[in-house]
Amino acid sequence: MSKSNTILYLDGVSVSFDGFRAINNLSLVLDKGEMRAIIGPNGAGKTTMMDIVTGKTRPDEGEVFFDGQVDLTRHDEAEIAMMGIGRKFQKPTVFESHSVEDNLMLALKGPRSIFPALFHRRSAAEARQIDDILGVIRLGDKRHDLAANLSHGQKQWLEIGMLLAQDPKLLLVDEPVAGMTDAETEETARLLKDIARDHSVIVVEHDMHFVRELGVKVTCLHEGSVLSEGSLDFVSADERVVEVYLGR
Amino acid sequence: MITGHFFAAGADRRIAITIFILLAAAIIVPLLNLAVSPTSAFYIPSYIVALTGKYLCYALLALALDLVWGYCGILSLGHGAFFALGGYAMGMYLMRQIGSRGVYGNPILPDFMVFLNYKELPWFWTGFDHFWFAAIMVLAVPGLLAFVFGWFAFRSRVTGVYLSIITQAMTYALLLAFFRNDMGFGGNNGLTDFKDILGFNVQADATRSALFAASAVMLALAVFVTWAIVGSKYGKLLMAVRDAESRTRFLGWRAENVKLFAFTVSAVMAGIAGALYVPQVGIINPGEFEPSNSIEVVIWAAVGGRGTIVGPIVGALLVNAGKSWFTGLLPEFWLFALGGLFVAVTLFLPKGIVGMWDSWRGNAKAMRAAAIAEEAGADPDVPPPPKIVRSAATTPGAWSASGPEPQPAE
Amino acid sequence: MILLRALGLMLVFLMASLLPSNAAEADLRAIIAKFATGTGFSAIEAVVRELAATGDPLVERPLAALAEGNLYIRKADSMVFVGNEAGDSVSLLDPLSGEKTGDAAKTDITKIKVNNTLRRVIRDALGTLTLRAKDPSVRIAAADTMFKTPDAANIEPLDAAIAAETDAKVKALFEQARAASVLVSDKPEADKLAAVALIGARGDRDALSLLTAVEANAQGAVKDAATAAIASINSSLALWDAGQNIWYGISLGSVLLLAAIGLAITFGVMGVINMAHGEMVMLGAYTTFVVQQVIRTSFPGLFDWSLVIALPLAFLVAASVGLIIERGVIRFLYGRPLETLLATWGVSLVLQQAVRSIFGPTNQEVGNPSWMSGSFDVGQLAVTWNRLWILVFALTVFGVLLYVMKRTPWGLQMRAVTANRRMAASMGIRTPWVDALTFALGSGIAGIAGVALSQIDNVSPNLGRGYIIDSFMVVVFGGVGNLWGTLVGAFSLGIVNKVLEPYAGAVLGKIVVLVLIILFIQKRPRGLFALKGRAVEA
Amino acid sequence: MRGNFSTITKMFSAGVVAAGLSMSSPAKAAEDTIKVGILHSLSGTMAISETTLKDAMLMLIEEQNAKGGLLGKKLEAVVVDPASNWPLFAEKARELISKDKVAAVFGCWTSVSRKSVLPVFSELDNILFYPVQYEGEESERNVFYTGAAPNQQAIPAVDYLMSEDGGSVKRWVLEGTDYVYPRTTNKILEAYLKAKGVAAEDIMVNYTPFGFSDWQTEVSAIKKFGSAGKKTAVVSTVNGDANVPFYKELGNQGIKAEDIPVMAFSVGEEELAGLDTAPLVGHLAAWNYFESVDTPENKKFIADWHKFIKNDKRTTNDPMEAHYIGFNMWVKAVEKAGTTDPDKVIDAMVGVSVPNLTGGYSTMMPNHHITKPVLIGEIQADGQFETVSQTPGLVMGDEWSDYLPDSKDLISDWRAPLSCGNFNVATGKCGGKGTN
Repeated sequence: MSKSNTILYLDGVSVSFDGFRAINNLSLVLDKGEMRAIIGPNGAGKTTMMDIVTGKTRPDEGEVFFDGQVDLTRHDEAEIAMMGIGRKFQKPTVFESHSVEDNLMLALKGPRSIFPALFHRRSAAEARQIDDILGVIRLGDKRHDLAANLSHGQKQWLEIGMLLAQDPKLLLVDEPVAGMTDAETEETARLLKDIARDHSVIVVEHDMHFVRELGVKVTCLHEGSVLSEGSLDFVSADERVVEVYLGR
Repeated sequence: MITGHFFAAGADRRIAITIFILLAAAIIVPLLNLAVSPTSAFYIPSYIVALTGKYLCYALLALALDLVWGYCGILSLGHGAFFALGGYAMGMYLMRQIGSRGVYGNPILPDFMVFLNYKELPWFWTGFDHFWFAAIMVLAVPGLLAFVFGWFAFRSRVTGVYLSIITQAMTYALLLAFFRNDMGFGGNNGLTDFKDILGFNVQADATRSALFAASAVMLALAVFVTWAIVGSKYGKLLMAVRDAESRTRFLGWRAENVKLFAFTVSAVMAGIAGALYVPQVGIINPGEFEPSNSIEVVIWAAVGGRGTIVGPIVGALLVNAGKSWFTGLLPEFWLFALGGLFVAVTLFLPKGIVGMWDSWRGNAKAMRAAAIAEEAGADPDVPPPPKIVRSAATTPGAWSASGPEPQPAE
Repeated sequence: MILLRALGLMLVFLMASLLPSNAAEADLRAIIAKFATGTGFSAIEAVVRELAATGDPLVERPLAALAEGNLYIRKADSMVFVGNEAGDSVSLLDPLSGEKTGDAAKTDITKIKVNNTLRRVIRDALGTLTLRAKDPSVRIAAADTMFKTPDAANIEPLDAAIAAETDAKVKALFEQARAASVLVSDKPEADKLAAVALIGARGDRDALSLLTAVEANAQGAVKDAATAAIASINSSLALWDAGQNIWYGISLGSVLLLAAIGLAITFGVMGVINMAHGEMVMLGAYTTFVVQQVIRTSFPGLFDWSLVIALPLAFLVAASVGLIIERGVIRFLYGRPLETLLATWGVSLVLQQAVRSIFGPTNQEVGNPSWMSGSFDVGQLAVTWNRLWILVFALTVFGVLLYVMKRTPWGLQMRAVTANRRMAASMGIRTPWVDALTFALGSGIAGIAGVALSQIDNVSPNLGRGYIIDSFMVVVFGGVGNLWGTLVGAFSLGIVNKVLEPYAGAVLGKIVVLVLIILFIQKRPRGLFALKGRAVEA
Repeated sequence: MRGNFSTITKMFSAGVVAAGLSMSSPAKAAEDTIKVGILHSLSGTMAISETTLKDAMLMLIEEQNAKGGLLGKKLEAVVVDPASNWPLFAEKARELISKDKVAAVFGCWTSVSRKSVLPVFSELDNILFYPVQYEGEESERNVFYTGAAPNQQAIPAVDYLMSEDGGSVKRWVLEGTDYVYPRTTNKILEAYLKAKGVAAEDIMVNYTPFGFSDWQTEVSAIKKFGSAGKKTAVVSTVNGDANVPFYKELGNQGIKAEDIPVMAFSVGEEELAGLDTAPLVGHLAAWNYFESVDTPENKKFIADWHKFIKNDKRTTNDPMEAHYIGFNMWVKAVEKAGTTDPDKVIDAMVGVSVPNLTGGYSTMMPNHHITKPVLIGEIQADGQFETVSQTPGLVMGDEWSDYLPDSKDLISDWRAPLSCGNFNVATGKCGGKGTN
């Protein structure tokens, strides 16, 4: 397998915590511009995989490459984020004591050192970008509200909005529709498909309807390694997947 | 959004008023002390000037702590160390100014070195005969210590209570070190018996008034600087780090640098506070490194209201005034009163005095704003809200229970 | 112990009084009477020497009484008596027979003053007299005294004693004492060389002290032999010193463990930054004081049991205060850990001042029961009983606590509540009660730590302040929420501290330890025994 | 009380800098009483020692009032709590003098607290009576030192140990808490011992921090040092709190007074009250007063004390006697001057002589130190000291030690023509060594 055309390349990755193998010889390849859905029961290693990609957890062994050449195991979270990997957490994590607008401002692509931040004035271009994103995530009327006062779904959207502001090459989206209504879920699916047009995306999700709506290649993880990979129909027809999901 | 504007305007107005009061005090109090006859009702006795001058230094220290604690969630239990280091730098200058007026009349060596048989001035005392050098050291020593300490601690991602405890270990280690007479800082007695500052007698009423004014101006400046920092994008980032550190990292910010900057600035502020404090109280000794002193600073900030600029100042002034009052009025029982106050504040005023005032006012304002909005109908500026059904309605204010708290222990 | 000895003595004297009156007794009385006429320590010393020179075992009573400051002169008739203080009056006993002859008010009699020099003279004199005592421990003490104060005149009585001695251990000590005396005598060189060898084999500090003196005064082969023996003792002592330091470290570690273990519950398990922890320790110490006070006044016989009695009481006192604090203050602050710091700091101020108001600001006397006093030797290592008991005690408390946490339903509930409060509540655990009881348990353990610490430290309102910082260091160093971490943390900090101390001094040693903690936390930001894993961090 | 409230108002208003709005007129000092300030810590680490002195002062003032007061007025004690916080000492001293207008202040214990208040007393020209033994090297116009200077405690103590009675000690451990009093005392003692022919290797100096509680290593080092074949003694300047664990460790490690006696300068009856003294019998202390001293004055003092404090178990100690002497001297000087004006009283103080509790008279010398007898006592099983040696006459406090190179030429005389605390007899100038 050649790394050159991939946006993300994991090979033989393993990590264990106090003897528990959370990721076991995991290999996964994501092509540039691809959107991939990852499913798997609780404890399959989905979030840990994201931790490894974003530099939060160091793998015990294995290779992790971004954009074909960057070895992600040598970088920390901030560096990886600056290279262009954005991440949305499972539990929506926004800056609750800031307004929606400020949340986006902090996420906007730009210099990340202290002194520019200290003397920063908002430019017209930045204001426009923020307006755009607010439109996309439909929080225009909440722009001055504290993020803490948003509903759960709105927080999810705000976090996605922050990802967009970051303008990454690869988005890792962890359970974006947890706690959303059906209408919100649909909306989110549309949004993600939009995003996927010019970004690479990995979506981790339990909700099969949502995954079906995305209509992309699916990878099923189990006990830290890939159990099955293919279209959703293919994967859900896989006996082992059924077994894992339904239990013996 | 209206409330947001109101808040902003309210907060800015409050800062302006605070700065104005401080600057006014810097002029009026010395005037009332020096120019008004002691029999006048408006006369402010010198000891009140000295006392309030001291409180202002404490207020500056509390404000410094609040910058890291209230705005960045770093609970430093070692801020007294920076304060004391600034104080020692100033004290060393004042010691050198004594010149040959010490009891032994030695032109170079301070008294304590004479009777401990020092032959020459230790190397780290060189330069302290110049005010400019001492002034640089007042900023540099605490700043450098904070920078080095923070550099390691924040890079290693020491957070929460672990950070609190190692800051405590830091000040405790310094306490023990400065207690050692071999260190050349006067041991337990510290530095005392000062005569002049910049050529003026430290005990003269005019000097004391000038020091008071300097403290007030410096505090006003610190209020302004803190306000500017907190209001900038960096300030927002600071609070973002407080609320969700890992989120900032995944956005590409270096949370350790964010903290490091605030920590260093805060330490420098604390150092300035210490430098102003020393000539006013006339002594600096290792007792200022006591971990319990640093804990008290935390309490001032908490009583006044952390995460606000005015809060720590109010807290420092009130608690210290209360302490002065109780120790004179109820010498045997004041600890009951003080202890009781801390318990009561945490139980009944969890956000401190200023924080409580804000919530109360905020509620009132919000209610009024809601009423106005209802009357005016929909706001024309804003596009109609998307038809999103809230799945899980959050109760208003429910978040504040778990709140943007720095969470120490797991 | 003393009682036994006194009983034994009484028996001896009863028998003695049955025998026909010793003709020498009158002479002895005449000498004793001189105590009343002589002034100054030198005069009294002369009398003591004269008494000792008689070699009569009867003089043991007045001399022992004199050494303990119990020999009195009645002002009225200048008669000398052994006195037993009982309140304001003193019961007077005959110095030789020990029979009670009457009482006297304190003002009617004068105590014969003694000083250290005199005490030493008496001790030496008694040494020779007690070589044949029935009690082997008295003979050992005699041998010890004579070893430390060698005198050529001792050789003869020692020879006799060695010949009569049956106990091998005592005999060996007698021989060493004799050897010590040989070295200061004018015996031939061969004898002295043998003596040096004998003393060198003893190998302890006393031997070293003696040989150093010999080395300074002797010539020729004896001097060389002494030098060699000193070198060999020194090298073996150096090893023992290292061992000694480790032991001191373990002992300090046990104190730290005791101080910190309650905090490991209230802070480590519950997350309450409990600044009042030190005051719980103090309450335990004061409980011990009160218990001892009651025992002293009402049940003096129970004194050796005072600590055992104090333990449950201290636990109860501290636990109930802890319970009150939890119910009254802390339960409103869960989820706001830093605010617990402020509130408990306030509580600690109040408790300190309360104790100060009730008991006064001064130190209170807490005595060591006899089984916690003194020391014993392991090789050249002096192990003090109180330190050993505290170590045993600390480990026991740790073991019991571990058992409670890991093996009892209560411990299970406790861990469940701290792991996930909401889940625990929905499983039917009454979380408020578990919280309250957990806090009470932590406080109670701090209380019993106070019982132990009262044995080695001041019992004053400031007692707690001295331990609070160290306790936090230990818990954090070990890893918050991990009991084993606290154990390992306490012992490693203790040992590092004590190993450094002889080289760096007490202050620098402690500074180095603090700096090491700071550096260590950089390396392991969650302490020694941090749980690794997918940290649920938001 | 009323004065206090108006100050509070003032303090608060000044605190929030609403100056001039709610200022009440300066507190009116009640003219019919003479106020006496008591500046002793009632909380914090030093409360353990200082609270007793506060009570002793209250007793003395009460007794004086029972005798009809002073200059026809009643005395009124003003008690404040500086809380063992040194800058707070200065603040409280200022408050006592400026606000309460006290005529004199009795207070301080630690050297640092005294150093902290010194500038306040000289600035506001008031009087401080300092009752604790201290390191010397100081003589201030506004301070009267009623405790012992090093030559009134340390030197006689060492002399005693060197004497035959004291055991002809040849080897010395100087064990102290690391602060200025032990440091200076040990410097003086080292110089003194060397002058007496003690070799440097026979002196061991060691310092421990305040409140030190784990003495295992230090005690075993003493034991080791003492096993060199020479008679060894420990001279202890270990401070307050650390003493109890120190003595407990000594007792447990079996160091007997007959073998290695410990001579302490900071251990009095008060410290021993927290200890089982049976294992410590024979260890020594040097003071200018012991509770066990058998004089009628002392008997009365103890009886009064027990009555006042309502507790027969409470001990008396040396600093209490110092306050007793100081207070009586002040009363006498005020009567002599006919006013409480500090300036006049300071001048009247020199030469005042009052009975002390050990059966003699103590006199205030021109250097503001007093004459005292020096007593060496041995610890008894009942927690008291038994005097084993006493200086034949009174010893005059020597503020500038003769054994420190930089202070041996200095003298102090606050009487009119000289009026100097650090007169250099070598250069004939006031002001220390001068610029040389």
